[in-house]
Amino acid sequence: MTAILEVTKATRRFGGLVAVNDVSFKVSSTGVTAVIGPNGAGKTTLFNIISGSIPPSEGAILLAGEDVTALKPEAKAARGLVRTFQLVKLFQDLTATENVKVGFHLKSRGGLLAALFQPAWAKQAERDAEEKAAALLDLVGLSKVARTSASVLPYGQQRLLEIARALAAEPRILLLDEPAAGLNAEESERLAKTIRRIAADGTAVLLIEHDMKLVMDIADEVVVLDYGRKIAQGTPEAVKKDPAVLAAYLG
Amino acid sequence: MTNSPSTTSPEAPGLARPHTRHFGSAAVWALSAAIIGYALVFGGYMATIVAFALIYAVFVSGLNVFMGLTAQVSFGQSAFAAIGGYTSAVLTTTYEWAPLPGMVAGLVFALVAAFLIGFPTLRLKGHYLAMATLAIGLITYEIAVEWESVTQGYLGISGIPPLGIGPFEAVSDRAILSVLSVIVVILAFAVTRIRRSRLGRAFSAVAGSEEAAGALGINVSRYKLVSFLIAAAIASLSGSLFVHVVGYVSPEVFGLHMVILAFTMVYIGGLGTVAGPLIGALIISILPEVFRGMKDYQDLAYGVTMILILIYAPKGIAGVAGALDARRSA
Amino acid sequence: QETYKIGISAGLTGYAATVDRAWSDGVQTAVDVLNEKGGVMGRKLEVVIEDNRSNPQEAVTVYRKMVSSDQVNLFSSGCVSAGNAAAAPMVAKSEIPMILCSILPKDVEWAFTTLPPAGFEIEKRFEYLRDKTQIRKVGVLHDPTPYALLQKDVAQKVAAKYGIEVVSTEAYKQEDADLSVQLSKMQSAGAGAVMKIGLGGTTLTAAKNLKQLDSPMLLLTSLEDLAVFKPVAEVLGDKFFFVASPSQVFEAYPDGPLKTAIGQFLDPWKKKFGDRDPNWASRGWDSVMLAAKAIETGKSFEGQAVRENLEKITGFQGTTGVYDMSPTQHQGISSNPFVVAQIIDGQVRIAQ
Amino acid sequence: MDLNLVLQSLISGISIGCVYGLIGIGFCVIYNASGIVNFAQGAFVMIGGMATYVLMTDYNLPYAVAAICAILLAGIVGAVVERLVVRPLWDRNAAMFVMILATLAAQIVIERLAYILVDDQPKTLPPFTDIAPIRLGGIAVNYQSLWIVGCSVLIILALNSFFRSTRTGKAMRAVSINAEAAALQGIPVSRMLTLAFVLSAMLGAVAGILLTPTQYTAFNMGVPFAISGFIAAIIGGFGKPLGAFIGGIALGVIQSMAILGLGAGFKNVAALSLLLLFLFFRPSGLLGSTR
Amino acid sequence: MTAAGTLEVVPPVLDVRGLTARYGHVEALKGVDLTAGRGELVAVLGPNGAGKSTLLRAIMGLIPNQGEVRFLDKSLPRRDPAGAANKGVVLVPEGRGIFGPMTVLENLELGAFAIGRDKAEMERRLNRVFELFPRVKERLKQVAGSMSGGEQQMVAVGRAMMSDPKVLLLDEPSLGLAPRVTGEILDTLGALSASGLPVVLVEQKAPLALKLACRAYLLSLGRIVATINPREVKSHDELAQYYFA
Ligand SMILES: Nc1ncnc2c1ncn2[C@@H]1O[C@H](COP(=O)(O)OP(=O)(O)OP(=O)(O)O)[C@@H](O)[C@H]1O
Ligand SMILES: Nc1ncnc2c1ncn2[C@@H]1O[C@H](COP(=O)(O)OP(=O)(O)OP(=O)(O)O)[C@@H](O)[C@H]1O
Ligand SMILES: [Mg+2]
Ligand SMILES: [Mg+2]
Repeated sequence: MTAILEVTKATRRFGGLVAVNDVSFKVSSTGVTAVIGPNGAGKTTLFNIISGSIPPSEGAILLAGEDVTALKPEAKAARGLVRTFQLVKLFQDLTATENVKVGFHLKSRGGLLAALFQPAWAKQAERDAEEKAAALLDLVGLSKVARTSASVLPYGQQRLLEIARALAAEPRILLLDEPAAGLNAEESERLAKTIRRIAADGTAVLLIEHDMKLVMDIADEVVVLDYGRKIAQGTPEAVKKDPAVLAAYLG
Repeated sequence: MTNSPSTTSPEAPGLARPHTRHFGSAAVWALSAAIIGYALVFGGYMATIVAFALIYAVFVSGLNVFMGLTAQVSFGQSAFAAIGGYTSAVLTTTYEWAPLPGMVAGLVFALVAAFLIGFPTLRLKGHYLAMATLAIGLITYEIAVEWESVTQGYLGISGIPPLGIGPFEAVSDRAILSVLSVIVVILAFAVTRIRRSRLGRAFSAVAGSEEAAGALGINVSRYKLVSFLIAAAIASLSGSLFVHVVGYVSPEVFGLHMVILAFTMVYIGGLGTVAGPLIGALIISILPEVFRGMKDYQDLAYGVTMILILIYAPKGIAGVAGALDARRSA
Repeated sequence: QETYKIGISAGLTGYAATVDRAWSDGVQTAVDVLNEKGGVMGRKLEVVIEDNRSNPQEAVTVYRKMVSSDQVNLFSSGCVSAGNAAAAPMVAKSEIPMILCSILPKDVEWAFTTLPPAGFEIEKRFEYLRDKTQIRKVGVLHDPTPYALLQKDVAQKVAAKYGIEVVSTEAYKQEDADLSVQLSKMQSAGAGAVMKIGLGGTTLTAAKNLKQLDSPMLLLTSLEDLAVFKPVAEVLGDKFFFVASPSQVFEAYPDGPLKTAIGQFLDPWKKKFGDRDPNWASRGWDSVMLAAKAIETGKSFEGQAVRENLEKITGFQGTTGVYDMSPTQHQGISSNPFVVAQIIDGQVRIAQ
Repeated sequence: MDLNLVLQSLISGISIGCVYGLIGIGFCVIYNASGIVNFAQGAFVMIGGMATYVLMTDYNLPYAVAAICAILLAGIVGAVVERLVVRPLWDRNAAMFVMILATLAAQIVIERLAYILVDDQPKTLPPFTDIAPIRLGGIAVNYQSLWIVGCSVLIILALNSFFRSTRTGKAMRAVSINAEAAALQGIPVSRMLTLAFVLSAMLGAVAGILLTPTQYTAFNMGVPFAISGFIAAIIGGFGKPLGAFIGGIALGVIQSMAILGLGAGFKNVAALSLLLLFLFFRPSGLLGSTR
Repeated sequence: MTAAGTLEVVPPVLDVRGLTARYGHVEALKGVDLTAGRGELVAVLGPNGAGKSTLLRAIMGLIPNQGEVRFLDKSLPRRDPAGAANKGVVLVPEGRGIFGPMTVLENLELGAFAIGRDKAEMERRLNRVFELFPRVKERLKQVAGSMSGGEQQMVAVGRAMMSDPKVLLLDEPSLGLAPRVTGEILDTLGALSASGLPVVLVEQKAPLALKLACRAYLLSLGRIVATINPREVKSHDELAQYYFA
């Protein structure tokens, strides 16, 4: 397996609390990797470290072999690592389509002059963005609300929109923090399909999820955290039977 | 700002629906045009008021880019207006430059200053950003007062030549109003284009959530700076326009008064809308004249009216018009 | 017949409010008196007042309003120097004479001022210190207004003539809440008296601060409304002196043409405003009388004619002194009418 | 430089700084209860001094009684501002800056009313303790400053324990953080808002009464004080009463040292530049949390 | 509870009649009827955007609405969330509504705002929450906003329990909770309702909710499209039928 992302000995302390404790693992450049664990196990903190929102106390993050530990989120995004948030962070005043178009930022060009004089290439890029945004919204099933302002979308659709927006950045690895939270069974099944398709299209996916059905369905590899430590890693089947995991999480 | 109750408000003024009819917005533009037209035809002191209003509209357009599109606060834009205004004034009087190169020089100074100031300042958020920019505005004011050898302090600089290129000079009311109107329209056009561009979306992203913007690869501090520079450049332009139109400059022109007035205009007009700065500037400039006859009660009436407008049109006049359009199309 | 309109751009609000309100009331009083006598050359006068908020931009607006909407014939404007300067070119273009209470705008031959030269208030105070006290070192405390800056420069220049040394020059701003550091500095430089130049409540702050510092320094302030001085006197008692214009110490002033001129003004003024301070108002009165004189000499209401005849006025006895104008001299007062006064037991006295 | 002069200036700086701090605290109270920055705060300061003066001179009330009445009056005005200006906007979910602008407009209205009802002449009050200042070697310490410092310390202690440990205080903080969630806990949001305005208006009035004897009051003195108070509150880390107080003293001392070292012209430039530098290094104020 | 197959009638504590709410010009709730009586746990199910959250918000009076909400046979005022809360109608909102900058303990104390200064009662209620969520007890001094997502959800539910509600409304309380904790919370809710407290539960995890509920309302496009007796629902597919009917 070639690793797109490698986390080595990541540790993060908050005061006396060690939220992430000496965690190491690799994420394959294809397929879906899931991080699971009880509440407060350190999953989101781990995501924050990987994406650059907070620096680790110790340890390193390698992205495609390059040490990116100290880089800011935007720099990591530019290298192909894009995330979503546990509590959705949409651009409330923009429509669904416009939210997705923001996602194309890295893949397009143009500053003040392009905005003011709108040369042909800029207009063309704008049309392309429009088309691609429509396609992405279609992928996550939000075509109907394309022109609705994000702030009035119900919670579940907001989550989907956030995924579509992240995809627009054409990431090499996509980090999803509890994408199925707030979705009902139907919807999360549809989400599972979408994620599989994303993975099949060649984007590595790293996701946090409490919905075990979803995890079992789509994950190729599962990392289990508890009290900040990695207590298990393996295929879903293996992890499901791991006594430590059963004790700590699945109960 | 953090705990703003508005973060839960659903409607985005005007932004959300590109494919709707714009009766409300058209009405706003028509009203503005009517006011300017009246001043053009009848002249008189209405021309002076509308001229000032248009200069303010220029200033507020800049503020609107920074505050409306990018959702940052600056109480210090008067600093850049002052830099533009004083550069124009000093270069055209003491050094006898022509107005246009003076203006360009002012613009360059303002941009350099905005760059140096913006770099450290824009890291701040919320009230701290408001405070820091307020400090910048006040410091600039104090410098204008104290640096007498250049600015002549409160005495001010007079005898500044009118706007002009070569033999053409904007001296008459009509010429001045026409030049200013053209500038305001160009700016409105530019803001429309920016808003619908990649740049404008980056601004909106910064406005919506800096964290999410960063996660999508948008360099938040860079775009804040770009927005700040655009606003500073426009502010500087408005400062230069002021001194050439009036022929005089003194520190009070660029005091806290200017900032408060501009804030009022941008909110009464409609934050983040294209027509907002113009209609806001016109209304806030004309309002005191409506109450002029009330003498001692003028300010009282003005204050009360402002409170009423804010209460009944909290998203500003252009904002309300935009919302009406949205409702009609639904 | 149409009235002759006198426009006033006054800072009815803002920092110049006290002065400009009094000035406007003085103008109005003069106009009322003249109208009672049938006006000037049979033509009634009318006053148009607009508030410029002590702000130059606002001043331009109201000047413009009075020029184009009210079609004012002459301006008799208050003490907001910046506002007058900003509007002067436009007013001159409309060929309307201006008689002001502020520093003259640069290069404007249409403007005249009732303001005495900056040195007068300074010289009186130096004179007093030299003649009546042992104090030979003073501190100068001034605000940043143009007229205060002029006075400060004069003080530094002429002090030696009076055998006095300015040991410390400090600035303040109108909205300052505390002047005690400036005052401490002066005291520690050895000053025996503070010469304060500038208007407004800060005089009261300075007095309070002196008392809080338990300072032995005298306070000598520039010309100002008596209403401000009364509480100051309550704080500092006989350590407080001020420059007074003749109208403020009318009773104590020696008889002569000046006293007569003031009397003509004070009668109607007192009838209307009682004990209110007459100082700035008397200058407003002068401005109207100067205009009337110019009109009558030239027998013309034309702007150009009035302007030319204003330039010809000499030996005109006003309430603040004698005005001698000329084409090169638009600041007419040439002899120093001021006295140094005190308030003892609530009564204004010429200082002994 | 003369050591006495430095000490004397330091004392001046501290006592005027306490006043800034006290006004800054007023900002904090409303902010802590609603997230609003109330720019009418200066008007309450003016009302404090002005109403005391009017009640003393025109109605011959004793000093203390007049002062208490003035504080109550300010409280009433605070409630009126909240009801008529802030509440309608609050109910309409207006943006923060719209409310700030509305409080500015309220400031204009109150200022003009004071002008119409009283006049524009500066007025002053006698010191609380009208005896010669204490002399410590070459420097003088006046009693009014002691009053100011003493009252400020008391108010801060009281406020801190109010917001930390009382039920109402905590409820107010909750309202400012998330008004909707606060309502869901049964906290009467609108009463908390009114209370906050009344409280901070009264604090403003106290500041006005304490400071007027050291200088003067006039209908338009509110705005400069409000600005200084706002700066103090920011230095302190917005919403922290103790921080605002320390911030006020810092501002006062910096200003007086600037006058001493650089001259009065640079007083504000120095103070504001230092403020900027400070913000660059501590972007959320003295007592604010650094993240 | 009696035999399956009949929708048992218990005198309602909360009785919602013809509740209608709109956002601007969009009608999000169109005349909804719902009741919850002593000892009943009723579930509200429905796809995204059905109006579930809107329903709970309208009951509390957080948004403008028409219709009637009767509580213990009296009408609740239509725009007074704090009043409703003080009467004992308590909502755990979507998105939790934690007071982020305040400590966990302060958050809990504010939940019991109505009891005033009664220290002993406060202790008692705190202990009950600690039993439910031991994790919360460990973190009393932590700033609530820095807690993990699931921990915050625990604080939110705990805070609601602090007020000793007479009717408890929950908007997706299991959101973001680990499966074990979800199970625990839902068990707790079951126990609470069994002890007499009426509970209205909005939940996406329909099977879990149906296990506990005595009645389930199916909401779609702002209307109740079906009222289900959980014991009659045999399979997941059957439920899906209701969903997309
Ligand atoms: N800024 C912070 N200060 C103090 N403690 C923190 C901070 N951020 C997180 N923690 C603590 O670190 C631990 C790990 O939190 P994290 O958000 O990573 O959990 P999680 O695994 O994502 O849990 P969940 O599934 O509930 O979202 C938690 O106990 C949390 O309270
Ligand atoms: N503030 C708002 N302004 C306008 N429309 C809104 C607003 N909030 C919700 N809506 C609309 O009302 C409808 C119902 O939304 P609601 O949030 O009640 O759904 P829900 O059933 O709770 O969905 P979810 O399961 O995703 O939470 C949706 O169509 C939504 O778009
Ligand atoms: Mg998490
Ligand atoms: Mg919902």
